[in-house]
Amino acid sequence: MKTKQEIIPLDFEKPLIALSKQISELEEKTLKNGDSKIVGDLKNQYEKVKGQIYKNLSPIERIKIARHPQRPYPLDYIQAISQTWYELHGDRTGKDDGAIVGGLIEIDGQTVMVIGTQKGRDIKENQKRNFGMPSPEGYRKALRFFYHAEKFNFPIVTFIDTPGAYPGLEAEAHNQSHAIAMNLRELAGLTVPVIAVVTGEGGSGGALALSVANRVLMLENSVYSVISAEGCAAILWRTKDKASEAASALKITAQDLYELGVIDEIIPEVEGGAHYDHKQACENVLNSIKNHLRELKELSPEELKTDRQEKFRRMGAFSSI
Amino acid sequence: MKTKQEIIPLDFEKPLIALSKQISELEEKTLKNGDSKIVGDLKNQYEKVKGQIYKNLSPIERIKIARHPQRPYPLDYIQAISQTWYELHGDRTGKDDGAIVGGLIEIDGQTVMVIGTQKGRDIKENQKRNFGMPSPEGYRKALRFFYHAEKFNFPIVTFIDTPGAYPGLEAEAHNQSHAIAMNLRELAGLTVPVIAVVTGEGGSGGALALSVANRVLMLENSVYSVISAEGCAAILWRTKDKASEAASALKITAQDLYELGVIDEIIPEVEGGAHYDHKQACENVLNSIKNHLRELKELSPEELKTDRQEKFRRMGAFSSI
Amino acid sequence: MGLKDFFKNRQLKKAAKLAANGNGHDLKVEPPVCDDQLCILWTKCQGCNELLYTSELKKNYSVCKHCEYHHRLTAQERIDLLADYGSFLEIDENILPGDPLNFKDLKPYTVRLKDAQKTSNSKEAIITGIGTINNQPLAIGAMEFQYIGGSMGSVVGEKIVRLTERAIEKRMPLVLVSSSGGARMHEGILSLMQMAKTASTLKKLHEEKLLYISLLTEPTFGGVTASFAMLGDILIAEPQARIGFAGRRVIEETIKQKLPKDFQTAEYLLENGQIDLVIPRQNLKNIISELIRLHFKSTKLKDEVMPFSQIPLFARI
Amino acid sequence: MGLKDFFKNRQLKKAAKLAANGNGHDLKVEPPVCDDQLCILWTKCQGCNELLYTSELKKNYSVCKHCEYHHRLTAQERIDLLADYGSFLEIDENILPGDPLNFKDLKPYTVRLKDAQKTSNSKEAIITGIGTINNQPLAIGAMEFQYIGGSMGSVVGEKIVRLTERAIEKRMPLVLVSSSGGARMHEGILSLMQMAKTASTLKKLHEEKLLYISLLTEPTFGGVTASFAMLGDILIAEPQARIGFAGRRVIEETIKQKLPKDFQTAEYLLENGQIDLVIPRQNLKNIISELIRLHFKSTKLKDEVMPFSQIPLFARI
Ligand SMILES: [Zn+2]
Ligand SMILES: [Zn+2]
Repeated sequence: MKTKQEIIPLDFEKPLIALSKQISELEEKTLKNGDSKIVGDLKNQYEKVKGQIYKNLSPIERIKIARHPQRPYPLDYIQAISQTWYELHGDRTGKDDGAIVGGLIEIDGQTVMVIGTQKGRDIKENQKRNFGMPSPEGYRKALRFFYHAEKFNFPIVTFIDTPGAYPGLEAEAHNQSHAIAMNLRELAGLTVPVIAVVTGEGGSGGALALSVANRVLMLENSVYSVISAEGCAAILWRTKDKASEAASALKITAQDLYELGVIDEIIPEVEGGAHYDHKQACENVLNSIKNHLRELKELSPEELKTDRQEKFRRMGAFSSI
Repeated sequence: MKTKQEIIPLDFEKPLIALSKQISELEEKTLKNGDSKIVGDLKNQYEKVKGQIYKNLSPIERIKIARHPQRPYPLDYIQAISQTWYELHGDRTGKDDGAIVGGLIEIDGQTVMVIGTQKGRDIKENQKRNFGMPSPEGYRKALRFFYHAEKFNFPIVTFIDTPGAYPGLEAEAHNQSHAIAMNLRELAGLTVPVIAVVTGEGGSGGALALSVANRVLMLENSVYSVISAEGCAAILWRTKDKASEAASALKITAQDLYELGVIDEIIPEVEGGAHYDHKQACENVLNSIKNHLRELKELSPEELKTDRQEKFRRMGAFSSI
Repeated sequence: MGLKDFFKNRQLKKAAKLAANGNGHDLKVEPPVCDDQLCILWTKCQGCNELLYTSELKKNYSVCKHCEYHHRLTAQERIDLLADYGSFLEIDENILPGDPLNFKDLKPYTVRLKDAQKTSNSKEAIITGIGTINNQPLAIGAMEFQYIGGSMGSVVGEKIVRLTERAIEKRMPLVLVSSSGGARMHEGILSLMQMAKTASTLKKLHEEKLLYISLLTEPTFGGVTASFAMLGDILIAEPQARIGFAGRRVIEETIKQKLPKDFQTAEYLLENGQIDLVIPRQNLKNIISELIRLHFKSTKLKDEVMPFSQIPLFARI
Repeated sequence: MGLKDFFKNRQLKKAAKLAANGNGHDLKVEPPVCDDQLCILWTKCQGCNELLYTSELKKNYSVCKHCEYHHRLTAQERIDLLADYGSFLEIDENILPGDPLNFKDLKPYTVRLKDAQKTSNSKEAIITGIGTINNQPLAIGAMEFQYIGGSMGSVVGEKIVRLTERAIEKRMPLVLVSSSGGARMHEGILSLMQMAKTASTLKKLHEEKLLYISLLTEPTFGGVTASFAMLGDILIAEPQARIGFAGRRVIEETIKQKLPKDFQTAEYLLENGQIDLVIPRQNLKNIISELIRLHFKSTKLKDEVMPFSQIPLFARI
């Protein structure tokens, strides 16, 4: 994603494409005719439509942005926010899961262990990255990085963009459940700062396994959910066509989750989504991480651990007679 | 090995077999003839030959006894020395290696974590046990048991009878080296008593991975070596036929290792080897373990750890100018 | 319509009804065959289809005497199976579900909750409390699959956490019996958070060096397996119980191939190194009790905690 | 006899001679082609068989400019590669091998030791010491494969342990460069014990939260891989280096099948999740130095140890 690419439009953006095309055509004509009033009107209309579309994005539209193939992926953020980047590899027991990346970067002169799920940009890379769906070995690779960070007192920053943990034969045979459960438990016990950033799709347990953090941040158009909208619709509405309804009911947007008290901050994106401006997205993410790191630096190791445990201890809604 | 089986003789025991047969034949005759002088002489000769054979066992003969297919195996000891026996299973990540067994027993009213390598008695069992050659998953299963014991303050007793760690494609792919190395390091860090008992073959790193113990005990006819006699002969003498020379040169018997200061006690066997009397072997092993457990009970957790680390710190022979 | 057809028909109707309740995974819902006067006497075995005397089946721990199929137990039956008679004291029974998302699919969540309470005769998908097992104290929780597929929402998470905290406070062993389709999606992200919440509290228990035995029963899937259920010091499953992360259908759709028949059974998990033991139901109590005895002896020695016999167990609940 | 044949002939003779020295594993011994006046100018690449100017090859870190084959370095060359010029101070150079077993095969061990000292121009199979890497202190050890196949006997173990203890004492990072056929069988069980001895001391280093980088080079096998070499916080290998537990021939004999060509190469290990990085030789120093910089910044912050710049490094050796 280094060269400037043309942005692939999403379906709900089509009115804008049409308008934009109309404007271009008219502008060409008006250069000859000298009449620019209509162009001006169209441009105003464009801005109005744009505002309507982007200010009122529905949850299912957010999902589409979150899954946009040109959206910045964890490795894009990692490489943009630090000059230093030493990727580390492997679970030490038989696999280097490409769906999980991790290594060392520097933020504010401090060494940081960074871990992310990673999708591929093309078929070949997706073979390696398994479309961002980690295997148990990937979670164990991440666990190894957690322990490394704990040993050397490195803060941990995770980037999450995954449809979920891989549901496969080998993944079950190698105990996907245990791999995820161990990460939940061990993240809860760390004495270093942990910050999780949901950058795209936060897919259920597969996302949570990297997100038991002191601070959980979400990009404005990212989503985070217990089940995919399609999966939920198929089960509860008995048809995948109701994904939009399910997306709304599940409360999966950054705004929803912020209001539910599950996340700590919404990181803004440019209008239309982070894929329109990678640089701005990376800058916003870096600034947010820096702020949280500075705040967490004030806590002692024991306080960091307690803070994280108490944060998740409070999660839930119930009544008690 | 519950029913009384006929003992399969080893090659160096053949003179005894011949004599014994002669005696039986003569005894049958003498019952008729009344002349028992010759039988008495033969019996004296038998005892003399027997003494000569068993008192002067060469290292290669010890190896043969150590590998005797009727020798008691770790599970035989485990089940004999404790009424309680809860076997636990699995490395939690994809395999339950049959070459490693482990679980909970009671000794002197104390819960003990027991771990052993295990050979099979027949072809079918050997498929499961892989002839007692553990895979990396087996060592990780053992490591899980070490941690379990550490958590619950259980002393650890290991029983070793293995040709060595399995040299296979998958074993390498799953990082046999790392699995062994981790066990060496983590055993060294435990704060519970660790006792290792070499009951048969102590095969190189594959045996050591269960033997970084406060006390290392060896059955009288067991062997413990950096390389198999055959392997050593093939490399240094360039022929496996020199296994006997290699066995002698390598100093692999309990007596040799005791003199080298590498092991702490030799547990006696009945004449001919433990396979002649399982019950006695188990009794001797239990008594020895009990004594060492009682002694180690006097040490604090920190002392237990230091004791083990210093024990291995001292190993080695070199000169320092 | 013969008796068998009659049962089958009932079963299908019931299955359809339960499926509408929805649990997060594609488990075949096996309704209890007996739920009214007509079939109180007889129960059809879900393993071999034999008709069994209900009273005999119950006496045999709901295990079929022909095929040893372990029929699902209610949470209360599970407690009765493991805790000494009369020893169990339920805690936190008045923690009740809310509807934080105002969730509504074909039916509002609040209605589903009421239905579930009625169907399962249980206030939520778990019962927790304190009791003894062969005279040794324990903190125990058992899930109720009949309650929205045993799904884990905020109440299940909170009750497990409170039980765990109590186990820590009283230095008791913890036993959790799981039976669940996974997270309760009607509570959205909050149900997902229960995974982190329970695992996080179990980290404390772990650091306190207290024993946690997890008993996995038919079926245990999704966010329950991938959190507290897999974090036991010792993992035990009942024979033939299906246990996994993703459901069979999801996996088959993903990998486009049929899975082996024994995939995700207790026996498969044992073979694949994922659990310690597969124990038939009739032996469960004694084996769990023995494991507790073996572990608590030594913990006492090391940490010099008060011996269990001296803890005034029910006095301070 | 052309030049190529001449080299080949020499190579074979040398190989036979070295093989007689014996190392515990079935590695193809690759002797240095240049060892006398006749071939000082030229070296034949062991990767692509090209003839290379020796001086040019050395300047390129003994990496072939045609095929990038990384020729084996001596321990001293390795130190020179990684430690800043003039900074290295050898320690424990006078720990010398004994013959605890009075070992004799076709030749006495004592004779082998003398031969090895001559062949390798080294007192034992490892050099250890203290130095700096891009001005940061480090404890470093490098193995000498020419010395009985870099085999680990009592001296190697003792020197690694003393180096590790010094790293702990001075709170320095530890870098060990391995190249070994495994344990030194001529010292019998005592060579095996060096695995436990080094691993045990590395446990202390680990608990002290000090960085240990293990660099695995062609070839690293057996008891060396299965002890200290695999215990690094970060594991780095040189391209194409063969690293494993059992030797290829032993495995092929055991499993009765041919192994893939890339089996046990650095690249294979990376693919199989066993190492962190494969780094070409010319980048090694800077990357190791960067990794040390990244780790020691934070350790200081947490443990408030004396900053490295203030440690009078050589003053207290
Ligand atoms: Zn049945
Ligand atoms: Zn070349």
